[in-house]
Amino acid sequence: MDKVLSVGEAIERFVPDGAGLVAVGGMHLQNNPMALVREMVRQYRHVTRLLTSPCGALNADLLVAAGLVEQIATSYVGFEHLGLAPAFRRAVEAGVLRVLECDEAYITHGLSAGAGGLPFVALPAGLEFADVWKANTESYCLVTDPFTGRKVLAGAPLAPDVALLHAAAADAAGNAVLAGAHFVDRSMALAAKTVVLQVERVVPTDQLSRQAVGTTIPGFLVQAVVEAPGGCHPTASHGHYRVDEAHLRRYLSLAASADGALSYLEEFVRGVTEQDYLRSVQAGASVGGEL
Amino acid sequence: MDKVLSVGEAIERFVPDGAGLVAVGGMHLQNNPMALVREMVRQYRHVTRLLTSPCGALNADLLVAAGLVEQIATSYVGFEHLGLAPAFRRAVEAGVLRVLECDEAYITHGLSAGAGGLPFVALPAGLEFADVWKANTESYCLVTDPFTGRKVLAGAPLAPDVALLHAAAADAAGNAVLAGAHFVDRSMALAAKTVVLQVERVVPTDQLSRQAVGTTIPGFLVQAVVEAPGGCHPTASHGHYRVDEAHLRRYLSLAASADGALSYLEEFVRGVTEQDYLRSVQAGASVGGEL
Amino acid sequence: MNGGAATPPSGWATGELMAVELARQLRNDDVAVMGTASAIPQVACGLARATHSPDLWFVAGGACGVNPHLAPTVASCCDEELLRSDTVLPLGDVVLLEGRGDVFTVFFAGGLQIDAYGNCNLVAVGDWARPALRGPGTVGLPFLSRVGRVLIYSLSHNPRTFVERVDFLGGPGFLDGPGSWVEAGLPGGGPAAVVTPLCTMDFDQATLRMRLRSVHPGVDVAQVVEATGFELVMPDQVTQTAAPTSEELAVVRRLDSSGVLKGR
Amino acid sequence: MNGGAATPPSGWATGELMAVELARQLRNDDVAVMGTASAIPQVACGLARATHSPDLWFVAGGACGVNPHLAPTVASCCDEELLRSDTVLPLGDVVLLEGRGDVFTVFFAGGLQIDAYGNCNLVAVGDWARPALRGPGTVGLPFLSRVGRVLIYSLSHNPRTFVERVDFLGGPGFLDGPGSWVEAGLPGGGPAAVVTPLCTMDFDQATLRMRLRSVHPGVDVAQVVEATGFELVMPDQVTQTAAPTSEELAVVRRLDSSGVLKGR
Repeated sequence: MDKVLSVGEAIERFVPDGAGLVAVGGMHLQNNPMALVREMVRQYRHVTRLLTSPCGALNADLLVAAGLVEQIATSYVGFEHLGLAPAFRRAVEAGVLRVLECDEAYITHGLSAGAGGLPFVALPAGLEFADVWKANTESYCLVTDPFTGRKVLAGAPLAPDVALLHAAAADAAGNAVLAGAHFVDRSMALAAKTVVLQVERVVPTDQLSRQAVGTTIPGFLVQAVVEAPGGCHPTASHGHYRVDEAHLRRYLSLAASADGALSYLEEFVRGVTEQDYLRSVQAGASVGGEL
Repeated sequence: MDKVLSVGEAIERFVPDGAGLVAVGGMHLQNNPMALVREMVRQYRHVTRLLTSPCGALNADLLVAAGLVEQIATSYVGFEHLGLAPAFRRAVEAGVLRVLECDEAYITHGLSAGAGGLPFVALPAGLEFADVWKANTESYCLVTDPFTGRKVLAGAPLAPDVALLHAAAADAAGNAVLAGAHFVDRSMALAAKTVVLQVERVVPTDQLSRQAVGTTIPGFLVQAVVEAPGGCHPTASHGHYRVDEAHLRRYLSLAASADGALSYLEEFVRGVTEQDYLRSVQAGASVGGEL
Repeated sequence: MNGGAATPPSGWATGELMAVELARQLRNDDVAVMGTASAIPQVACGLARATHSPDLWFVAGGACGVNPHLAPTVASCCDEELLRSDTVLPLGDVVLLEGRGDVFTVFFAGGLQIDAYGNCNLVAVGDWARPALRGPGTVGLPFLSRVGRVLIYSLSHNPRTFVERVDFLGGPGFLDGPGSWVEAGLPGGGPAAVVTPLCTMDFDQATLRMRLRSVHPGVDVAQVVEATGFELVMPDQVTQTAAPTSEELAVVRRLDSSGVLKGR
Repeated sequence: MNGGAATPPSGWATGELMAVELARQLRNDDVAVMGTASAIPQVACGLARATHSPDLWFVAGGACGVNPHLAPTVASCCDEELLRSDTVLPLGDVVLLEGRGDVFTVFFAGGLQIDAYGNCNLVAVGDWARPALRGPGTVGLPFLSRVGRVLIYSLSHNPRTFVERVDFLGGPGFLDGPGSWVEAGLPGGGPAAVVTPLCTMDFDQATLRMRLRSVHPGVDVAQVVEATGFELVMPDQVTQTAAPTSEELAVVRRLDSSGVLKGR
């Protein structure tokens, strides 16, 4: 049961153009599955609805910059201390990207609901005082707590059709181990119908950390494994390399205009293979690290 | 902020007689916090409502045998391949122990709801075809899924007043690390108002495993730490020692009658200190192991 | 518990035969899950992986090792040995996935009572409020409504275990039969097979009642009928369960080197 | 973003002063949580632990290190460095505990807009559906309704940030003031203090509107009034924020050895 594919094959076989709900893993400037995201751009894979972790970054902005995202379900897209997300901001302000406004609690618990077949998730009292649910009546509504009679907020389950995720390592059967922080990546894997993993390296099964409960993704949830050392660049890969802030600043500066964004895409994504990209940015030079 | 107490002090200070909802950690024959449970028996601490993990064993049966439990919320009390739980069985058949019949999904997700301040948890469609909820209308009821209009099962949050838990090690501030399988012990810690931990050893903070996301309990959730090497005996302590089946069989044989149960309690619990107990059963002889 | 068991006519224990017979119900694309005291289904899955279904996945619920190495097989489903496995999940995640419904294709089940429609009861015999026999509880059996195929196994085969109707429905089988089953629209596929010390059964497509499929070596049909507290559907031809092959037994004994299935 | 910031009149950076001033709002029994780009509150908590509140706990949300060692402080709240800490929680557990409401006693917040009642907005300026400025999103700010004390900090202090009413209510403060606040019966205690490059503010008990408490060294009241887009409640006496002591600055610089708070 060898699930190891090239990045091109993995996207071609497992992410249809116009896929329904596509989740991208990683959070803020860490563990973004950029090799998979770049390949989505190369293959012009449109996404009907993109779901980020509580905090999306380049994983979302690059797909938006490429014009591939129709709707986005998120509670944050930005670059933290480096600034706002240029393509996301431009697309929303221009009215060409529909936002399904979410908050962190809903994304986190909604993914659990998706993983668990829970029909919906009832959210803590008080969250309804934020305007979020009023802006997103598709994902949220009010429900009466049957135990107290109080009106509380309910969220619909989040069950991605596809999750694009990064892990430190996996075996050929798709058993994967996460390094560092996990964010909601494991939840996305549990909730998604199809999981495409990029990893720093493919390893034999017996090298996976077995007893660390909760640090792994079992292979029966995974459809494809892509060996992509350096593949989170320019974001960080926990256990392997830090964020490349200089490259991110270059992206932010270019993507500040629509034309600039296109030239970034041409220079760093569409015009180059993943191997060439990594060589050009010298990513993965320090790849190694322990699981 | 030194939270290390003797087992006697910990129960005396943090578990009032007649406590509302008391959760006992561990599952089946593993990681039962028996040092704490035995001390509950020694101090005649009555429990209004005892909550087990999805599968309780000696942790519940001993408290029932001692006549300390008024109600029990559980989805299983038994000794697996060794047989039924004698005291639990006798008390329920005699009508002196009220059972809040639960299933594994409700205990697991209900604890998450307790930890998360979720007003209730909506359970997967289909679970309502089991009779469980009809036997426990206090914990379960039907609710209309606001997104589909379908009737589904809802469970009330499980937020223990006290959780009695075992961990492999903790520092004096209550930061704890779990070894082996975690069952729902971390969920109990997250959901409980007061957490009393027994550990194989108290260690300096810098010996705790820091980067293993999800294997720890942070000290701000913990009120008391009891160093109790061998304290899971006769159940197993993952990472430290195996189950003592001979002793469990002896318990099962004695506790098959009410009188026998009392003589077990006298010989192994009330009549002896924890130190004497461990010496008499030679538990903890092999205690050591790595975190 | 083994009151109704056949004396093994040759060199295998009842538990070993049952593991072999359960393994034959498994497929290469299965993802199986099991719970309490599940040494038999664990060995069944290990055997399937070692023979006809190398890509089968199984999760030993409790400890939640994924494809535990069973070196050796252990009696408690929460034993630390089960963490010697390809990966390990937290219990909470396994419970989530049981609810998701489209992940696990096989769920091993059992009970103090098992009825003609494959409903299981591990809670109480008699009136729930004041039971004649209080069982341990239902654990994850309500999830039977959501999985692909339910494989039921029981070390007891007698009229107290195999009853017309469970006193407490803890694990949904085909409920009250065809009408109720269709109306319920459960996401799962329902019970697929039942393996006991005497025989292997499945379910009649029309009535959804339990049907005898094969009697184990050394057992005759009359014994099964007598040991069953309801009227079994009888096929035109009752076959004999194939004895474990020497290859099957060799694998079983490699996995169960300490003899848990032999009751050691 | 620093448009309204005072030029530091002596040897400390604005971010350093803000961390020091936030630390002064913390207590020994606090359990604090913070999110995106939270180097300033992280250093504030580290400083509090190193000085007056050794038993304070803090969780650097994102990576979710508990009492991260800040050696050194990092800019991204998800940076792996934050796992160098006493313990680490999974993000999902921190999100659960934020909802539990009685665990975290301090929540650090901010926004593109902060209004007179301490409501925060990180989502959109203008009409949500077609915003003049689309912000990143609200992340965990809706939880502000459930924690003990909300400590707001902002690197911008100008009339675009400090507005009479947020365009989008992402993080509930005192809502529309006393009536609405009481009626809502929120479990949290509401906003407690606001620290900016110019001043420290709190909230008037009667009106629940933001009130000037102290101006930072080198800043005068008129500057604050001009930089604020709503009418600030003025106390009888506006004090001057105490300058960071040399001990405070030494700790800050030990924790932030790479100078993140200096904008390096």
